[in-house]
Amino acid sequence: MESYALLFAATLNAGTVLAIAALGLLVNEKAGVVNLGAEGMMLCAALAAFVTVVHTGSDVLGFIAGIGAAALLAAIFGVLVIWLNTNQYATGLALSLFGAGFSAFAGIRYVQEKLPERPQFAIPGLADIPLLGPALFRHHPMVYITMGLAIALIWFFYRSRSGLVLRSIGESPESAHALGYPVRWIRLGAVVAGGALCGLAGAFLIIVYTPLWVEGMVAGRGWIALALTTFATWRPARVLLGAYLFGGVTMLQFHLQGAGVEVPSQFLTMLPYLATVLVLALISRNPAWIRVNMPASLGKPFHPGS
Amino acid sequence: GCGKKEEAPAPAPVAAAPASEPAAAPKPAPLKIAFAYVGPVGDGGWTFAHDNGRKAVEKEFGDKVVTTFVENVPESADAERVIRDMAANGNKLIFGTTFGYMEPMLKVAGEFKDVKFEHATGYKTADNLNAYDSRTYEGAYMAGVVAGKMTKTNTLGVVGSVPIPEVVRNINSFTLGAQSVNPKIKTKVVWVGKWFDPPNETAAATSLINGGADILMQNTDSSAVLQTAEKMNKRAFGWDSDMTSYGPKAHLGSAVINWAPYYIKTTRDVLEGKWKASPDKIWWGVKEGAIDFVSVAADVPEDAKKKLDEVKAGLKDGSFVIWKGPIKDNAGKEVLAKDATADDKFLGGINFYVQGVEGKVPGGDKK
Amino acid sequence: MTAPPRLQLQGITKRYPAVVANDGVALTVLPGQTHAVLGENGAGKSTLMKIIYGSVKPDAGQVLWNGHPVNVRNPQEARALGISMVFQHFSLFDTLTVAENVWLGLDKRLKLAEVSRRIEAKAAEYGLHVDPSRPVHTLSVGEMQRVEIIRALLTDPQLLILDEPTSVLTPQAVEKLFIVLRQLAAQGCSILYISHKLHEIRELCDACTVLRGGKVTGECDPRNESNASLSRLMIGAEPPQLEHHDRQPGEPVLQVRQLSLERDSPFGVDLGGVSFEVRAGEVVGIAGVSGNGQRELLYALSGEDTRAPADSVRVAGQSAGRMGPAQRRKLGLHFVPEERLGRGAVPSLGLAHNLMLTRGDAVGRAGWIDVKALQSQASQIIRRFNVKAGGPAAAARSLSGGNLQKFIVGREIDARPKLLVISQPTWGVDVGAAAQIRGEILALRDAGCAVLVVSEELDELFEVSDRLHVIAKGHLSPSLPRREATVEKIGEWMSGLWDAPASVRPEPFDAAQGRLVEGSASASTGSARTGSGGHANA
Amino acid sequence: MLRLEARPEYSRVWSIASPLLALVLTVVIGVLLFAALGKDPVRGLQVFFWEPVKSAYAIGELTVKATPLLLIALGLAVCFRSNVWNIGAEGQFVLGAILAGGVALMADKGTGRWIVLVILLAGVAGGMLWASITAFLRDRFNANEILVSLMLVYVAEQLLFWLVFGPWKDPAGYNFPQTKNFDAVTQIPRLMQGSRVSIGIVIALVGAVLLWVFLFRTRAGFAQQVGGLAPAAARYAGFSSRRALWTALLVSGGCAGLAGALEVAGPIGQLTPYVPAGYGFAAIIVAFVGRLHPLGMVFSAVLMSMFYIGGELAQSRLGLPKSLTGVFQGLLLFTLLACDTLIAYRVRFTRKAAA
Ligand SMILES: Nc1ncnc2c1ncn2[C@@H]1O[C@H](COP(=O)(O)OP(=O)(O)OP(=O)(O)O)[C@@H](O)[C@H]1O
Ligand SMILES: Nc1ncnc2c1ncn2[C@@H]1O[C@H](COP(=O)(O)OP(=O)(O)OP(=O)(O)O)[C@@H](O)[C@H]1O
Ligand SMILES: [Mg+2]
Ligand SMILES: [Mg+2]
Repeated sequence: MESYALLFAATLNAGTVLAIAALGLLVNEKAGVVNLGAEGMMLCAALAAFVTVVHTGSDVLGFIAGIGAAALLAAIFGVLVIWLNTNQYATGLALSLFGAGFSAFAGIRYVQEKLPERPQFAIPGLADIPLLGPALFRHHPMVYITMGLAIALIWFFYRSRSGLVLRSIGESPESAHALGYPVRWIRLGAVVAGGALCGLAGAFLIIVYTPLWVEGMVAGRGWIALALTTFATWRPARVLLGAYLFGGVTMLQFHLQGAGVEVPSQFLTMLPYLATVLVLALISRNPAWIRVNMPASLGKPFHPGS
Repeated sequence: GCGKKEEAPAPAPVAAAPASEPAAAPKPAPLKIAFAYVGPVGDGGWTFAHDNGRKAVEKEFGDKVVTTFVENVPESADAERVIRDMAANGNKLIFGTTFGYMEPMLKVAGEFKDVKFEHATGYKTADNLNAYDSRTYEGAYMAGVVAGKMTKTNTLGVVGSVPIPEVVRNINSFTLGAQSVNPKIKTKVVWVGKWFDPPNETAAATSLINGGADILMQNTDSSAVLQTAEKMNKRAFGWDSDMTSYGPKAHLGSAVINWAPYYIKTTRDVLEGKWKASPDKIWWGVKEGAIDFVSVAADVPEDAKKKLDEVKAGLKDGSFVIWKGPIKDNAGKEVLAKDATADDKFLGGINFYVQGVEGKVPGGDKK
Repeated sequence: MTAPPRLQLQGITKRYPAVVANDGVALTVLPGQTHAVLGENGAGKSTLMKIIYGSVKPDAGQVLWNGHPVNVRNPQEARALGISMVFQHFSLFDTLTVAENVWLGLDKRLKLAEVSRRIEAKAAEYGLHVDPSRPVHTLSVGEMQRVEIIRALLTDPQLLILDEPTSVLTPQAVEKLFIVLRQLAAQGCSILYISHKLHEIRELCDACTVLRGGKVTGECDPRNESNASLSRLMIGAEPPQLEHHDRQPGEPVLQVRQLSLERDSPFGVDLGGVSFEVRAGEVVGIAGVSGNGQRELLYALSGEDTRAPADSVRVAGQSAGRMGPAQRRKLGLHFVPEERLGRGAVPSLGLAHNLMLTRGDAVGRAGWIDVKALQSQASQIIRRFNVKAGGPAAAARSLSGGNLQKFIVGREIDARPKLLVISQPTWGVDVGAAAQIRGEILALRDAGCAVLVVSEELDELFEVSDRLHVIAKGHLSPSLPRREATVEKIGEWMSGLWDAPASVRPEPFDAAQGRLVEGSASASTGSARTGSGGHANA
Repeated sequence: MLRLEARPEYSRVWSIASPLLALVLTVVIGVLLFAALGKDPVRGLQVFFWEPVKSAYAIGELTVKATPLLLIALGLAVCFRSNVWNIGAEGQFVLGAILAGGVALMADKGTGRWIVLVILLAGVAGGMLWASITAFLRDRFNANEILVSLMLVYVAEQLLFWLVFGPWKDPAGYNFPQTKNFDAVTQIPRLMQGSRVSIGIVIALVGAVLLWVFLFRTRAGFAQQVGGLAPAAARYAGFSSRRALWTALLVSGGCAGLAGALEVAGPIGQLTPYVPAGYGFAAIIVAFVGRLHPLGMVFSAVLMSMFYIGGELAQSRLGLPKSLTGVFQGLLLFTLLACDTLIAYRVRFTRKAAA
């Protein structure tokens, strides 16, 4: 029983990285921009966060550095796709290649570095409840902040006027432009915000989850976060749920191995990826469903006649 | 952070040494030695340990040698080019430090008869190609002794990288070591499929702890498992190098490899013209000073420390043998009869779990 | 006159790389005036309006607002001054509700609920009923336009700009719109009105400025002009009169029987039992407000939708329901879609390559392309149909809408079809080019081809068709000879009222307010927005 | 102020000049980087641009590296031109290698040279098989091909691992994760003695020519691309989008699979866990830098190989880290995309617009 509570806790932890990044990508996709560079941004952010914590000892500064690094990359991406109208897919790929290469290059010196002692977290009182305590109340604050973020985004997208403007731009940038909204600047803002959240995810990964820098340490999580927005049909609550689900599948495969299940480990390792493909296929099946939820201008360039 | 790259041991300018000295006495040109590494020198594990060996060679022989290395050489078709380039550039002694370079080195060795090739962890050899390795399982056994004494749940966990015989052997030896002091030991194993994948190593370690393991060992190239144990208030070991500082509270001791003795001996042999081909793998352990177990935690009880010292001494003088029958695999089949000792061939092909280890080796022997 | 003019433009100039869109334009609009701006395609009308509304910045010139010089930097500022605009292409958001759409056009910090209340109040004031909570994609085109107008009115404008507002409306809806506009003008609101429909301008406006090539070429009071004289002002000539020879139709070439199709997109319309036929040597027109099933019908005819039973569409005597476009083309069916750029032509490819979409003449055995033959074929079409283009290699997107339309129509006519299906032949095309295209359609008919024209412009249908059908909510009316068709009758039919009074469709009349409700079937805004050919940059 | 102004027509000059400008910019940034790292920039450039071509052997190695890149990129160009975003060529490469390896393992002393042909065909089949999963899911379930193809890369790798750790493990190999060495008869014929260059490069170059003909001289090629340029126009013309989807994925899968076969039966000579070496991803850059044109891709494949080999040499000659390669490759793609803007737009310097 205890072990399931812990599995659940581990799931929350593993899912949080994905959730933060996917919620970020959701913000820029709602504005109509696909950023395939998530993986690269997360890598650079993780490195920046790591370096900062190593030198300053402050986790907070580390988070800020991670956010800043990814936001900067996202801004470059944004300028390219929004003002120079470069292909969003190709530019995103370039970003992910560059981010992987650059972080590996710049991070060499830090491969054997370690972070100062990691603090433990527990919500006083609640953490000691049997089963529920270890499952729910002994997490890094960021785990709870992420849940709050999802709720905040629901409010933002569906209750606030700024969120409405953002969605309208993803729906029809031409119309929004005609109404006088600075479409390109808002898109840039969304892209940078999305990048910042990817950066936060990268920083969380290295500050909380695996306090170690090695090249390529994000290991495909950026791509999975991208998949999550699609299979959550661009709904924040579903993104959160999907992230935990995916985190759960990842943890489950180790759990099964540890429990001595006699399936070749390679097949268990495939599991999360196969699960993604499967869910993706099932979700995408209904084009009407996708159409109603998907930002209509997703991935398409917008060039206002000036 | 790019400006600080100087620290990476840049090879001395190749031409500088001989040319700058106006040949007063006819001094022999330095021996050029090249290392091909599979990972980055800063991995803090496998490649880091090899690079320490390289530095020891430089220190020992000074300007009589020039060493260079290429890191991150993929174990693919690229390895052949890199190694050939090394040979073509006048290196007379070339170390390849991962199993995957075996075939490429074999090919290149055939083309450069005057160059000596040294290949770590493989099994194929040639007239100018030796295979060498370290008995890492001796370190694993010693870690097991400590683990067996320290565990409260009698459940140990191992995060495995890639299920090759070496790693399986280490898992078994770790378990045997633990069982030598605590017969109730069970070992759980989780594979991450890579040598170097800290986030997944973390996940694997977490799931082992969640599954009840209170002491972890890893046969991967990073310190992620130790750090996870530290975070979750469990105990673990360092591997390949002394990892005390990665998890001061969790750390129980480190099973370390020291390649320096072998690298220095080989270099000396080449310098003195005494290098010989060896048809069998050259396999160094505690006895030769290649393997050690260090930085034992203060709270490890005295009897365990004593036992550790006995094992070490026994391995040194050959009076103690780890793989000695009777040993059964975890299906109950006797693999080593009573009092039989395993030879290197047996050890090189281990592909089963001993009794006490749960599960089945991925791609293991069919029953 | 004591009050200063509401709006005065002086020397407005706007240059684009290829053209001077506005060249020293002067324009004066008085309070309460309904002022028309007239001109052929590309004359610079929309550009001028966008300059007034602040969404395009002029290179030179001055704007005086109620006598004071102003610098309108963006639409928000324009709305703050009291200028509102309804665009040529709707600026609505399909998946958002009416209230949200309106909210986006208001600058004040209102709550959404308050916006809904105000929408209902405004709607009642002008008789423009819409439900604020409905998503826009479920509205008919007429309703969408109401949303646009309400959005504009909620800013309490002193100047309302309408760019081609009627091209998508039924005649009755146009009448309703005019009532609203007159009411506004009576309250002192100035209106700038753009349309290619001359009779509308004469009916509604009390002043008119004519643009040609970006310059003002004339001003007049349209109430004192005729269609012909306005046309002369605009293009320097009267459009040639179409000659209609009577001709006995031949064998049926297209037979559609009980064609029923479910919508394939959530914003589409179901087709219900559509039956009609087109004979050799006749032009059949299909009228209707966009979004009533035209799109679905045309897809089923062109072969882009092959879900229909094979027998429900017969071309030249063969069951073609399951055939793709290429197979149908082999039977002699050629099709001109309403979207020129992106469907009728690939924007980034040259005209010559665009030939290969529907023509295989330059394709040799084994699919080998004869580049030379392709070029010369394109040159021929360009010459024959008077297309203004840089040559056969000019990219399709570099042509103006009208010229591209001529090229595409030319491409299909040049193939000597047995059956030509043509959708919105002159949508947004100016008077001269429109006359040429209509002339070609009649010539084709006279040569014995069967022609089906789907259009929203009744004038056009009356001009070219021998018989007419009306499509509403996915159902097709009986056929009506042109001589018996009147605007009133067709307009009524457009609401689905062609059956006996005890119709199965009870809702068309909203008794409470005594006005028409357009076909409630959801209209595809997609087609409404890209409908006019889609601008190069859309 | 800088302002972009749309050109009425795409600039032909810039479509050729833009890649060159991008290369120059990358080199300039490279020089700055070398200088910042305290390395002699001239030496740095030499290592990247001269050493890889200074001898026949070096050119041979460059060719060995460029062959799979070019082959995969050719296939990807068909995809990208059709607006099908296959970024899982790596997985298709692996499957090609697996099937080819499976055939090669069956060869023994008595086998004839014909086995090479079967190996290559098996590679093509493997790549197609893997790509067809993506095609099927996209076709039937509308599943996003970017994500599906990418996820399948990880699955393909695990499949390979399972085979070499399990059923296909060399029985005499001390349980190491690799198959036995393929019999000599399976070796892809080499072009000349003393170099590793095989007929693979000939196949790739012929492929480039065929691709050019297909894209620019056949109606099928035209139809294939219209779907990418204007999907509605393709539908209108009656060019089947499903056919274009399948063609694109099968062609690119086949090319990647062929590259996998050439690689395992060529320079590697056995199946190991290290067969996936990232060619599938690098080829994406090759395709874009070569702007999806067969000739352009020949150049960019060579350029990309220079970066790879230069990266290795920079380590042994200059003590620079290998990840420099990734930095340069990413930079090149970035600058190229930015420079491509000049094809469609003109840059104007304007004073702040008069009020
Ligand atoms: N945003 C733009 N950028 C560049 N060129 C443009 C743009 N908009 C229009 N053009 C050019 O303007 C010319 C004529 O376009 P114009 O707007 O007159 O066509 P149109 O008849 O209004 O078309 P439609 O009514 O179908 O929208 C074409 O050469 C077109 O390429
Ligand atoms: N953004 C733009 N970039 C380049 N040229 C443009 C742009 N917008 C308009 N033009 C050009 O300016 C000219 C005037 O266009 P405008 O849209 O004002 O014409 P219009 O009179 O509204 O035509 P229509 O009757 O077709 O609506 C056209 O020739 C068009 O090519
Ligand atoms: Mg206009
Ligand atoms: Mg127009």
